[in-house]
Amino acid sequence: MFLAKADLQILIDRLANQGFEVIGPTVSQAAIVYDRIQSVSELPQGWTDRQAPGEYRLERRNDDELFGYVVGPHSWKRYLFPPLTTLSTADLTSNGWQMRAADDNPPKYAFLGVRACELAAIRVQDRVFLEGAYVDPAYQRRRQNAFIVAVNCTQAASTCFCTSMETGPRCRSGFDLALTELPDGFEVEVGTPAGEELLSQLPTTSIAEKQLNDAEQRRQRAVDQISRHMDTDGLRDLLLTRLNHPRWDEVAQRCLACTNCTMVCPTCFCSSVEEVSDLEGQHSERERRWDSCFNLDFSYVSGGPVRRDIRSRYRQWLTHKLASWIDQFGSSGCVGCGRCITWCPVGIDLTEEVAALREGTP
Amino acid sequence: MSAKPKVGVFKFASCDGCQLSLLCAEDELLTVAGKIDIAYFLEATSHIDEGPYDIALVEGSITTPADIGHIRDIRKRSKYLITIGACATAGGIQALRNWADHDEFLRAVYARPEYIDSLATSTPIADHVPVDFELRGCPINRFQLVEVIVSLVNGRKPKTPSHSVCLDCKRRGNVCITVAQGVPCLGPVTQSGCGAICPTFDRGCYGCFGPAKQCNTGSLCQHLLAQGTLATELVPLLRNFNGYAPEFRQQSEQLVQLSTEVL
Amino acid sequence: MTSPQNTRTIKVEALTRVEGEGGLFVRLVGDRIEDVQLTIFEPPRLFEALLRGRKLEEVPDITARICGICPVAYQMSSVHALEMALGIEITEDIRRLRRLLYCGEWIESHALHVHLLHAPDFLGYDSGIDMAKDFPNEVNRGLRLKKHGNQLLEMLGGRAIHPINVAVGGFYRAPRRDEVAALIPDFEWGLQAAVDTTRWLATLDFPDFTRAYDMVCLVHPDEYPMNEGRVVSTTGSSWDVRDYEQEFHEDHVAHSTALQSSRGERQACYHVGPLARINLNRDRLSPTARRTADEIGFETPCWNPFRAIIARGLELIHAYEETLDILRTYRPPAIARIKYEYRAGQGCAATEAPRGLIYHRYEVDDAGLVTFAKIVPPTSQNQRQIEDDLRDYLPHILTEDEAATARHCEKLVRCYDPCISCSTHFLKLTVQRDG
Amino acid sequence: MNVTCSPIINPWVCHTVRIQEITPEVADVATYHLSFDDSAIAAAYRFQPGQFNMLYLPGVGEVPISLSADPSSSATWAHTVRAVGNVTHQLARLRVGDTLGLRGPFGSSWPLSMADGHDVVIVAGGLGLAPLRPAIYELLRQADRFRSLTLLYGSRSPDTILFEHELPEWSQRGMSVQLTVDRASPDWAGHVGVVTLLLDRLPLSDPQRTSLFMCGPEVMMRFVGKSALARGIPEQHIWMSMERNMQCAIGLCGHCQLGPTFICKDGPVYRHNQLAPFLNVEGL
Ligand SMILES: Cc1cc2nc3c(=O)[nH]c(=O)nc-3n(C[C@H](O)[C@H](O)[C@H](O)COP(=O)(O)OP(=O)(O)OC[C@H]3O[C@@H](n4cnc5c(N)ncnc54)[C@H](O)[C@@H]3O)c2cc1C
Ligand code: SF4
Ligand code: SF4
Ligand code: SF4
Repeated sequence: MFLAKADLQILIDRLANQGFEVIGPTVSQAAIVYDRIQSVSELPQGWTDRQAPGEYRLERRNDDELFGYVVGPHSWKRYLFPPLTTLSTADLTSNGWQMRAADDNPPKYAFLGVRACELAAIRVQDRVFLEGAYVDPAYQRRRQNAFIVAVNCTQAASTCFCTSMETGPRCRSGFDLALTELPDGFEVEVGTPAGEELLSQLPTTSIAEKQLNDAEQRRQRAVDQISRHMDTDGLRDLLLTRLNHPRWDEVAQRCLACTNCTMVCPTCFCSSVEEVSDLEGQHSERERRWDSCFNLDFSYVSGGPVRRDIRSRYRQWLTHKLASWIDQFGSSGCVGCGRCITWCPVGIDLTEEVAALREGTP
Repeated sequence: MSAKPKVGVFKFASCDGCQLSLLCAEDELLTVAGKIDIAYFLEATSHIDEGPYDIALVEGSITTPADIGHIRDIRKRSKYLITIGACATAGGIQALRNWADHDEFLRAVYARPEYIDSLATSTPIADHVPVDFELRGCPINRFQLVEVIVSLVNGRKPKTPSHSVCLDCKRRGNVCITVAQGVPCLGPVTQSGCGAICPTFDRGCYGCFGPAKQCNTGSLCQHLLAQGTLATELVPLLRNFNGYAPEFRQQSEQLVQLSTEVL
Repeated sequence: MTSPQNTRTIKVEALTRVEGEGGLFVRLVGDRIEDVQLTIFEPPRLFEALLRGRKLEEVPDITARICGICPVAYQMSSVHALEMALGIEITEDIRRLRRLLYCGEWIESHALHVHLLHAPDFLGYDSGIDMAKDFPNEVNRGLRLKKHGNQLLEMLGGRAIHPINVAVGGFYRAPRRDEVAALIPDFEWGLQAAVDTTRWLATLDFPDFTRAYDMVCLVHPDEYPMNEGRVVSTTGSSWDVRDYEQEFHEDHVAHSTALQSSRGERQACYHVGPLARINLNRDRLSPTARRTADEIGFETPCWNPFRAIIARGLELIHAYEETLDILRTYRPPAIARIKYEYRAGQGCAATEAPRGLIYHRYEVDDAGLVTFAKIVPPTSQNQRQIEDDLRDYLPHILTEDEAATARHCEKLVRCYDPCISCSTHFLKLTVQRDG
Repeated sequence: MNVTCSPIINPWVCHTVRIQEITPEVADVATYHLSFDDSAIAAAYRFQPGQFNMLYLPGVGEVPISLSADPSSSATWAHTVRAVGNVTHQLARLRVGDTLGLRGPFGSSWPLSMADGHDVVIVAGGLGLAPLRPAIYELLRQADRFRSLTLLYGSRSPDTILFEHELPEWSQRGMSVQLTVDRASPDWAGHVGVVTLLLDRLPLSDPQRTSLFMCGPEVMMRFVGKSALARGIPEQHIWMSMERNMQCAIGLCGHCQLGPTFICKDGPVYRHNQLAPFLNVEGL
């Protein structure tokens, strides 16, 4: 189906009318971030991004495409797995401590502009939070109501390597609706009955052959632009048997253990739970906060941290992401979005690290 | 600790901002004051108790010969000594004199420098007496201060997070300003505690909470130099409120050496 | 030489409820006052020296650290002075945001001093915390007002102590409209609360003590002075800020208090602070502040230093009302920070810190580095005045009970809300501890 | 995009438990006997030897602690805890009647049935005896299923021997109990040295049909594992219990990873060969 550019606002309005809080790309602090939007005018129209290891620049396009860029520093995990979540509360009563689940009434989210690698990342987090022995209620509440409007990439950044991870750039499943941007509108694909239902309320027309071809060409352009590659062949075994490879020492010289890579990664899910209590000792809350395996105290046990140096922490991150994840959740923890490469302040590139780890003997 | 621990608040060379943080905890002040016996706090009360103290909060750095005796005396009279703020934990901004000609500094400010009795260095409290806990920041975070006091009152060991400013910055949803705008930022090597306010206001962190544990300042500086930041910009960035903290000090001295070698 | 029997000394080893550490030393021979010294044991931190060679952008961050109670005063004075050196004209929007920030500091500082530091003197308590037992409403109101000041500083400056958002040329980031609007309800409550506080302050018992002061502050044709104006004295003279140093001098004297300020040929002492401001600017107070001043019968010019506490109350009202005005009409400015090129030059500025006039002068080179800095904080200007006041006040209060005398002296010192850390950069250390 | 999920049962929320009894054990170690306030929960609560609970002291924090008493008891549940940090010290300050929070049980257990017909050797170091005690009760109860039962227990010094008063009874009921201490006191007549030495000296009639369960400091387990392998005990019959920082106990926080596993769900009890490649890697 074809949706005219001018009618995208109707899609946003429809979602809002159905009680969704629409989250989409918008420009803030010199980057494209995901924030609440009400109007098409808040989208980064005519903007694009240039990305390289440790570098991101927002630049003007010479057209006014609405989705003419790739992924930025935010990911949808910010909404599904918020940086701060109150899990439970405890109150001291005459009957001792009484614990209960914290009130949690998240909005119904509609995500506009989810890319293929991000669909894959959401899928990865679903396996973590929903498909194990225990379900995380906070994630579940946000996830089960989320409406997803995907957007197919029509270009790639130098840091993208979704083709290596087989997650993109084409959106294949995991969306309610998927758009491919054309000069005057969108090719719309339906992924679910809910998507179908919403689409039926929009002023769409059937799509012309030429437009279909154009859309396909644009999607192919993204594929063609992908230059980065990670060889995943036998990667799990390779990494888990090269735990003493000299490359870990080398990367530890550069890594700041600053946590940026884990914060921007759409699949990283590590957290810590902290006590937030009143001064009188009558009321306390358990607050879950994003944490990172790069932190020294992350592995603290009485007696001291287990991962005492940056080398062991970088190794934990990379081996978890690319190897142990497969044992734990049945897929790689990396979807090839390239965020950790761009947003590493010193430009450490995991694909380069993997290549180096393949070299030499363990 | 006894029912109501005696707390003393002491000051050396400093701006008073850190002890003021306690008075700035408006919502908590009276509750906290009810749990402790404020035995010595010149800024807040005329009631003076010579101790001994269960908890001593020490602000400021050591800059005069008299300070040395005074801090030793406080240490003797205190069970648990906490240094508060960058002056006390790292020497503060006044530690810039440590790299300068002190007499020339005195002459620059005073018409009659001979009246001034001050040391050539500004040094952290821990260089002079054992310190039980350090609360970082220029100024400290008042919530951390309240948390530390309440922990001690309840017989717990105080804890403050040791991770980098970046973690808080990203939790807040900020965009990294180094990566997106090329602005040098010390966030990756600075200990959290402020809530990442500078990047939230579109400016680089200048490290006022001091070096994070195991921070890799060398790598950050090398990268910034490679990206075109000048050593002459990096040195003052490292040499400010926590400039004399070992990790920042070593790095700035290396940079100075590097740039003089180049010249 | 007088025999030791006739010599008495009255000492306040450590002044309390003031910012920074200092003491008081009085030597009497018989009933004659031999010497009065406000002694300072604050070690010098040498700011003017360490500023040299620093990038001018760092100056507001570094000078803020002179004082944790009034960092904004240092930031405002330094950016204005540097902007003069660079030839930057700031926009009206930036100017208003700066006033807003200053209001935050005035509210924070005045609310603290009035409720927690000075009121206990009038009511006979050791501290505001002790006073809270019998005056819970007043102390809690004070804490709430103080908190508003802090909230304003945090919203606009990033944090209350040593704000991080002040830049040469403006602000690193202008606040969003929603951030600004969120404060309005609290400030509406606070305006009324500030009026209540001032009414309450007016009911305190004031010593009957007046002096013929030379009071000095900024005067601006159409606003209550904060960030700019001419330097004006109650004696009728006035100066352009650029001529400040020709009239006002700093001397490094041999006894404990060095580098005091004095005025003119005669090296006379002068008085800066809220009383000076009210005396010279009453008709530019905000409407509610003016109305309250009339209602409580606050007469100006007021020459009783103890009544400065009421002047602070009135300024609190003013700051609230001005804040509300700015908050309500706020629109994010198109430019938050004005771009500039480096050039060699010098600039100076005087602004009104909560405690009074503060003066900065800098010289910068064409690489943007500071080559010279001079900073004159309010307390150094008041220091000689305080000693002079004490000399005059002592005969009224001298009794055998030295502790009581000392308490009276301290109460007078606190009228100036002295900020000793500020003055440190020029005060001497050694204390003459006995006669 | 709707995803179908199981109904929300919140695994983060603790039940209220009450301290019924506190048994001081050795210096800084006590056993806390807890009961649930809600009898329905008590009735439903079952655990296997080797599993642990999260104990929660509001305002202080939550920590993983093994269950240390008889799994067949259904009135109270015991935890033997050493005061080492904030939560455990605060726990040590509580009295009988005080309440706290509890979630659990979590984790894997000692697979006693896999030792059917075997010589069973239990090796414990220090507080490591606590998570093994429920297994010992179970083994003693079903003693006829096993060829022999041996406990090798190493303690720092004679006065830190845990459950000392119970040891004679265990011996009486047919378990060979051997003790060793790192540092002897003048009146100590027993072995001195690391617990591995006891294992090295233990006669094994049929190593192939021997099962070994161990818990103690990681270095101890590394050496015991080596020694057991050297003595011919097959890898798949050697079991160990591990510890790491734990924030959630339900596989969601990432803290307790060890190699490719999560200690909270794949452990704490592991078969030796699950961990063998990782045990000698520093900082995993
Ligand atoms: C599966 C398992 C079973 C355990 N069983 C027992 C037992 O039966 N008896 C016993 O005394 N101890 C046991 N421990 C260790 C116990 O959890 C720690 O001693 C306890 O967490 C220390 O908490 P703290 O707050 O007192 O110490 P602190 O040193 O203040 O620790 C702060 C925080 O770090 C984490 N932490 C510290 N040490 C450990 C540790 N060793 N393991 C996991 N997290 C840690 C916790 O989150 C703790 O709250 C067990 C640990 C695990 C993982
Ligand atoms: S590891 Fe890096 S490339 Fe992979 S999903 Fe995470 S951020 Fe993207
Ligand atoms: S890899 Fe880069 S982003 Fe990640 S912790 Fe290291 S320095 Fe930070
Ligand atoms: S971001 Fe850095 S400089 Fe700014 S307040 Fe925080 S620690 Fe201080």
